[in-house]
Amino acid sequence: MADQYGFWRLLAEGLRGHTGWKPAWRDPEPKAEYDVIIIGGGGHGLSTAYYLAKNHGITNVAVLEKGYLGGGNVGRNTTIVRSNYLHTGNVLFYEKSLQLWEGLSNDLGYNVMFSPRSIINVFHSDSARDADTRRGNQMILHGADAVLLNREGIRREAPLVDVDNPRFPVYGGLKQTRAGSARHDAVAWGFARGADRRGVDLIQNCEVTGIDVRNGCVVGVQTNRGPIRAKKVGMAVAGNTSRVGKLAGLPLPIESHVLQAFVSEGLKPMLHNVITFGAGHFYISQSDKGGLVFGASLDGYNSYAQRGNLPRVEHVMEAAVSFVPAVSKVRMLRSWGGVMDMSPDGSPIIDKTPIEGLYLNAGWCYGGFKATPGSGWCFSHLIANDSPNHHIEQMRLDRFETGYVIDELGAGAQHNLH
Amino acid sequence: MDQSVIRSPLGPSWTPGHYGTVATGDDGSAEAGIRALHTPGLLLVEIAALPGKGEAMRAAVKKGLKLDLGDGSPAASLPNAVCSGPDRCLLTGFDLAAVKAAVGDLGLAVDQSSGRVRLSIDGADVPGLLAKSCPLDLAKWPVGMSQASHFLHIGCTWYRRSETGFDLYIGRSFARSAAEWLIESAAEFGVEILVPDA
Amino acid sequence: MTASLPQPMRLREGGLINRNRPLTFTFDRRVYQGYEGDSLASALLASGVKLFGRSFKYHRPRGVFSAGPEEPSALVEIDQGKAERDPNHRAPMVELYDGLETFSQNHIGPLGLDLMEANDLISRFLPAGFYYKTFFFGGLQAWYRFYEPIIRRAAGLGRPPMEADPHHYDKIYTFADTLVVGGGIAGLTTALSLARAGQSVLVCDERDRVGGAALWQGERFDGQSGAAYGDHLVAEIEAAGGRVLPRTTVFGVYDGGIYGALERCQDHLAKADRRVHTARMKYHRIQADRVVYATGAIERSVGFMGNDRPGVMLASAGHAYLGRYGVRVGQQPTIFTTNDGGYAVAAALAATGADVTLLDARADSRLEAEGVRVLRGVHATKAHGRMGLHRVDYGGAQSGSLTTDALLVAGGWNPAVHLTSHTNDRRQSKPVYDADLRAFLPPELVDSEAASGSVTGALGTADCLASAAAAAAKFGGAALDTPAVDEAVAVSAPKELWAVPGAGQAAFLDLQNDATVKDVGLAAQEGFRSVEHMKRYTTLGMATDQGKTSNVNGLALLAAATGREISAVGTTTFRPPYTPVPMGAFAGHHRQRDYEPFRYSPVYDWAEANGATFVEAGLWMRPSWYTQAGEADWLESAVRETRATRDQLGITDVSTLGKIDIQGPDAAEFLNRLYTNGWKSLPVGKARYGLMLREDGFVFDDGTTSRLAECHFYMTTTTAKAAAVMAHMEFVHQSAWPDLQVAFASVTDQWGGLALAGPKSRDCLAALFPELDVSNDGMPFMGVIETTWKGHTARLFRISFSGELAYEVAVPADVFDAFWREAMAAGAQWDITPYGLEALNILRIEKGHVTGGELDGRVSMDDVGLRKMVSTKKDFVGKAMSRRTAFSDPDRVKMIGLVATEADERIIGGGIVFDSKDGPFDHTTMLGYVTSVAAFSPLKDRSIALAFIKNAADYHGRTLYVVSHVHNRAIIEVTAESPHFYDPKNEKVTG
Amino acid sequence: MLIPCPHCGLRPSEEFVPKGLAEAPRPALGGRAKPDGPAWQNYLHLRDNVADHSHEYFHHALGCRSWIVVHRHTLTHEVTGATMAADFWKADKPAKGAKDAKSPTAETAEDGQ
Ligand SMILES: Cc1cc2nc3c(=O)[nH]c(=O)nc-3n(C[C@H](O)[C@H](O)[C@H](O)COP(=O)(O)OP(=O)(O)OC[C@H]3O[C@@H](n4cnc5c(N)ncnc54)[C@H](O)[C@@H]3O)c2cc1C
Ligand SMILES: NC(=O)c1ccc[n+]([C@@H]2O[C@H](COP(=O)([O-])OP(=O)(O)OC[C@H]3O[C@@H](n4cnc5c(N)ncnc54)[C@H](O)[C@@H]3O)[C@@H](O)[C@H]2O)c1
Ligand SMILES: Cc1cc2nc3c(=O)[nH]c(=O)nc-3n(C[C@H](O)[C@H](O)[C@H](O)COP(=O)(O)O)c2cc1C
Ligand SMILES: [Zn+2]
Repeated sequence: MADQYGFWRLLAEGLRGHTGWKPAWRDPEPKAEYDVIIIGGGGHGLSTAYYLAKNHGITNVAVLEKGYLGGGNVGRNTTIVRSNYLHTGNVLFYEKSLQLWEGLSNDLGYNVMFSPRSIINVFHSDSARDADTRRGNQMILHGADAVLLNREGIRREAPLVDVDNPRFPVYGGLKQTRAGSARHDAVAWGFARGADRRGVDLIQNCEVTGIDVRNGCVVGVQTNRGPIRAKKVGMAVAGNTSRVGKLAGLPLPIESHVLQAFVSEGLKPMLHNVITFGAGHFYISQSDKGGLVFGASLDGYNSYAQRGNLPRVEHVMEAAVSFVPAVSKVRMLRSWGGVMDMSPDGSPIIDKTPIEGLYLNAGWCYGGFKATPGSGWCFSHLIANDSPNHHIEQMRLDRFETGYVIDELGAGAQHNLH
Repeated sequence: MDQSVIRSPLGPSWTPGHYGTVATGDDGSAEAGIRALHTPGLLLVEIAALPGKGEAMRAAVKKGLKLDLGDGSPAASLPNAVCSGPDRCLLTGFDLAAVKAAVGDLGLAVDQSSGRVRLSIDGADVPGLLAKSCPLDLAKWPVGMSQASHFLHIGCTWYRRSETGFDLYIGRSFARSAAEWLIESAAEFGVEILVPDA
Repeated sequence: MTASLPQPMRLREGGLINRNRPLTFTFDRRVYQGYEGDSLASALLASGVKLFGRSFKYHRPRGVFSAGPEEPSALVEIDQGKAERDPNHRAPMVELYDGLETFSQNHIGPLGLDLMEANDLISRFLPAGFYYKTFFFGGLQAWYRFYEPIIRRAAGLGRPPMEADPHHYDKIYTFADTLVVGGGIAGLTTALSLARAGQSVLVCDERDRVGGAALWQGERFDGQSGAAYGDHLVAEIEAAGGRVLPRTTVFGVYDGGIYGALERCQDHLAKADRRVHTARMKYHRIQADRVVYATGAIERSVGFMGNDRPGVMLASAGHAYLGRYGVRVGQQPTIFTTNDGGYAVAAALAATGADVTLLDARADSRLEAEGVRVLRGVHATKAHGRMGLHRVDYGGAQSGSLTTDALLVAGGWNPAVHLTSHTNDRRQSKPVYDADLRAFLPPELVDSEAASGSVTGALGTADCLASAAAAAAKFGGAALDTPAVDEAVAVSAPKELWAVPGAGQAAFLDLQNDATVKDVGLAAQEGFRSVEHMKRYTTLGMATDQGKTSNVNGLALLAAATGREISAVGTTTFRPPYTPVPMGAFAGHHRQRDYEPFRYSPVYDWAEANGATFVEAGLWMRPSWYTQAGEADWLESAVRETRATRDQLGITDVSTLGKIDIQGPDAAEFLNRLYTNGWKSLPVGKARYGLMLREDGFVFDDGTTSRLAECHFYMTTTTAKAAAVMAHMEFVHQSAWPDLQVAFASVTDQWGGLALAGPKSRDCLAALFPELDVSNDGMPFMGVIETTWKGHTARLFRISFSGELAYEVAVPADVFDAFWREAMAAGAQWDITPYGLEALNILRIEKGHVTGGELDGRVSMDDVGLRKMVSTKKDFVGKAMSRRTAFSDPDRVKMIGLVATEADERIIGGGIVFDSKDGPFDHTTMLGYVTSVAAFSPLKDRSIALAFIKNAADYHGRTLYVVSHVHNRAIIEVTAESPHFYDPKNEKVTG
Repeated sequence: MLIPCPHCGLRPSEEFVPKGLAEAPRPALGGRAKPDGPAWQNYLHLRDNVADHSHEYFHHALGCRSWIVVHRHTLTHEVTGATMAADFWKADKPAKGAKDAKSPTAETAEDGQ
């Protein structure tokens, strides 16, 4: 393909004043009909379209995005990529996704800056160590990697962590070496460009306002840019799942909650790995630009606003300066929020719906960035074949009725506890 | 009751004396912006009405203990009867048996003499100290009103005794941390820990 | 004091500095002087310094660009040392003090010879987003090991502190009827009006001195200077009961009238003058019914080549350095203006004797300024001078070149609308573009908000005062006399000029992130048409200044490049904080040791004095074990404690258990609904073990509850779940069964509790309570006695967690320490041994009792073998959902006991259970996992464990293998058996 | 955010622990009768979850310990009132978004103090 990215191309364009770069994606008018419509131009929608085209040869596809591509959670998350889950239902899926991350830049011809700088999950008690041991073992049994670190290991790997914290002394940590972070925007843009080049129409400022169902089968959607017919429709709208689901009359087990994230001023390298703290529900890493990117748990109340409030901000900072005391003087530059589709067990749903031809990809809570390639891989398979691949067999919509929940935290059926 | 076996819940840092900034008063003597007091061994009983029995319970308390809890709202609190929730109150200075007798089968009465600690603070800088942890607006807090609120991430009950005098009721196991915090935060103004009356 | 150091750019008079107090400070180890009232920027400029730092991406030499918080370029590090150093301070905002030490940042080698400047030479190959397009040659490892480290080292500005912050911070709850953000003349005027109307008014201003632009603009109010008039307003506000906080930035607007503000209390003081007990900064969480935004406006620049050279700055900055600090930023300055405002600074500079040229981009302007050479219809095209400006080229109606040492750009004003749209979802709108003013104005304000002064788009001082009055009127302010204003400043909306024609790669918009006019064009060319895409692709506006001087130019250029109106492009989203806030300030006291309060047992001091090592458990500090002389490790201590308990007598502190006192005629019914088993038949004076489910049918918590009287129960919960159980009980009582005649209260802190366990526990109890009959008949298993100890209530329970004959005694916490000591004395004859959580754990695992390790929120009653606890006669919380299909799946893992085959091998907690040691070990072959381990069980003389496995019943007596891959693939051979290793028939506890 | 606790008056949100949407009434316990699965599924899991006025459970955990139902807009976060949970399912549910005369709102709670 002519419009490839790479070192030599950059050099050549530099010499001729960068006049040769083409748009990263087209800006097409919606067609009257597509084989598949994906609602939501976030990470999952875009990767689904990409893999529909790449893996399944389905290219008559439109991604409908109500705002700008990548403006949802994919563009506002703390970018942690890992597969350190406990339950089979999750590890099988997230490990597949992590494997896709490892080859993603080359596959897309777009540098998504996936950086396997490892994640360390710090624990503060013997029982937490046992729980993390079990998790590490489970990961390895499912093909992922895990290392158990003792205190000295933490001192060595993450010297700024206050191992001797008198309040929550650090006993050790579970490390996943292959985990890390990636550049959020690049992921959305890389998939978008990849899908576009395979013929997918990416349609921005196009909000789906209705889902047309005839005789139990989906036949198309209504949008603010007119109706569009489709044989199959996939929903990947993250925090807006309930609102879009309602367009098709689907009762869904989802609550929307806000999660805040923070970035500090850019600094020279300070933290190498991604670190998460059991006691404080707090995680922190440093981006390639030098900003410390960090966050913790939900504000807790139901929300569709992409912003949170001060109590959570204070809580996050308290955890930050307690566990990594050197950051106390570092200044917070910007804070924002994203709307999470919280499921009652904290795990995602990728499944068919009772409506034929309508497929659901939801419930990512605050863990769906790492899922971006895996989700597209599996969701596109589900849409193309009408049956799930083995990575998502447990991510069923009916599991709350049957009780086969995938409850990583053991927190029970309360959406905001996950 | 053998009083000699009672031990203060506050740790070694709660020792009478002056802490923090020393301001000099008009007469040249050292002056603290805050004075703090804790009296161990205080009798304290929590009462709570059964559903629908709030008014009846308050009538019974009025009769049996001569305490007028008014409508049972925080604003109707008394220095020795502090509302801590709907139809719920902390009584000080009464022993459990007397309270039980008064409340009868209208509600619950439990001894909290050991369960809650009362710290009293007073002084010109108390508003400054309170601003560091109490999320309540003193301007909208009349003297004589209690407020169930939080302090250091801990649930607590406050009572405003006077313009600058407040009682803090807090769970015993937290009291030592709270006392340490109080001394540290009051240091900016200077704090004097008083010796309780014998 | 050092001899006077030269300040060549300082004028003989003028400014709000105290010339009687010279201050000495350093920049990059060189010593300079300034005066009290100076900022670091003004003092360095006065001393003739032009070069302050290096930009983020291309490492271009940079000077001071502004005189305020919008500064993108002159960022410095203050202090040295791994803990002390504090990067990225904006030089115009740093107040000078004696002994201030500052350092430039982001260069390798000296500031003047930065090796990284190579980036600038190859900048044409590093356009916006270049990193997305390359660095994949060699795959993931090449990126991670080679390219990315280079990028990371180059990125970032300051050097971070690498040790704990030595300062402390306070959080302050602050209240006001009305918050006024900004203490310029407009804000102060509105504040005074409201204060006089009886409102409690709080004015916050982020500068060290209130007065805003009036401090330097030179206009007069009733003949007074702006500074004097500002002081007068402050005095009047305070006299009317208002408060004025300088050095306090309102950084964010939150829901419900909550505002975040940061007050800097110490940084401006010389180190010796800082007060030890006062916080470095105070974070105010302000609650106000109303807010007045009086945040002023921020000037913007124009894109042209070299507009980032040291010596190029905003016109308002040049004016402020002159007016506030008596510093003339150039002897031969050039003003480049798009509006009338540029004339005032030109005139003011000319009045100091400078040789001033003014380039007015407008051909039709008629304005003149005294002593100023004016070229009309002309714009700057290129500024020259790598380390300091020396020449500027211009073009337009005429072209040419000027020798100059300062170029002041007046590109127009952007009202500081940031805060007005922090909660933008509230009114669903962003700042609105006013095409006449060429500025974004605040969105429609809600009833509790008003705007005052130049933030509304008002241009002149008189207009600002009019808007101040209007803002006050909205909130019922009192009428004030308007001062007669002698405007020093001509004002007009600017000509539309975001970048001069032909501006390209070296024409900067975002000076810190080096985003250029050309980058914006490239973004548009590559399809990044949304303003948010453009921002992210070029990083324009994402630096420490958040684009205060650059965003509007960038989006206007994007509009032009994509053929849209500016209003259609819109702004990016304004987010808190307005200016960056140290993370420690939010934390206040809640840091490290004080992250959360500790909970102390009444016998904490005793335990500490007696060798206890503590562990955190639900905020409590609980003894893990008590070390005795000669013991090598915790296991030795714990095993000694376990043996002593099984053989003789152990004592442990159980004060941390949750305790709930439940009273009322429906108390038994209430318990019946909460617990899976029945409670109505429990006799008075008896305890019962109970299991609670969550509403989703999984096990929630367990504990014993005793019936003290017909309508009086005493419940215990686990330490970890105490708060959750209490909240759950309150929820179901209040939301589902509000009429149930029951009331309850947490008495966790009221009671201290100890357990006496072991064959001699009865003897010990008898010694403590000689008047009681504690024989097996007098006090059978699960019996409860209420009595007194030294006149204090004491509750005795015959219950056992250890599996031994055991009792728990609760006395009021106030006397618990004394009671504990007495128990120690009474038990001395049987060598009473205090035991901690580790021994407790061994004891309960031997007995097969479950705790949090087993009850992890995912197990059913069946899984832990507690089906027998379920009453079929009644409904209870969780019953319905526990009948879901998955709960009766034969594949569910169930609890089992494991015993290590080899005496010297430890089972590993979290290990995975297989039935073969040869593998394959994968998730399809695994049977289950280990939840709790006793590293050594004296009972079995080896390690034992509790585990959950599939088909548990089939494996009793069989050899299994515990595999832990994270322990170097350790494989431990074990034998499975019933989890009730010790005394399965319960003879000990009942005997 | 400020929450108008019917007992305590206007209080900062950090004193409260939110539990989620209060949309379906909690099914009654059924004595010996077979519990009703679908009703529980509806109560525990399924949500309307509107971007609009809504009702949510909050626990005034660091305060008077009442469970209350807060009337709040999930998009704007505007709080229009609160009801004691004990009363919420008893009476006719207040219309979403309507200022509830019985409960203190941002304005009236203050007067109550
Ligand atoms: C602060 C924060 C931190 C996080 N941290 C992490 C992390 O560290 N690691 C991790 O793995 N995950 C993290 N997550 C979660 C992760 O970001 C999300 O789970 C994931 O991005 C969701 O998938 P998505 O990218 O498809 O969603 P989105 O990017 O939100 O995409 C959904 C898209 O659907 C569009 N849409 C909605 N309704 C309609 C409609 N009617 N018509 C058309 N389009 C519509 C939206 O505009 C949006 O663009 C975090 C999330 C947040 C907010
Ligand atoms: N031509 C113009 O558009 C223009 C521009 C600037 C100033 N002025 C002149 O300024 C004067 C009145 O202006 P004004 O009072 O509106 O503005 P101002 O600039 O004088 O004052 C605004 C004040 O708000 C403070 N501030 C801004 N954001 C803040 C925040 N988040 N927290 C705390 N403080 C904050 C600033 O420090 C400043 O002191 C008039 O004389 C007017 O002529 C005019
Ligand atoms: C990983 C990550 C790093 C970020 N780094 C910066 C940064 O350095 N500077 C900045 O201004 N914003 C940064 N942001 C925040 C974005 O500017 C923006 O706030 C966020 O994507 C949410 O979008 P919104 O604020 O437009 O709603 C970062 C965001 C993410 C997810
Ligand atoms: Zn309350």
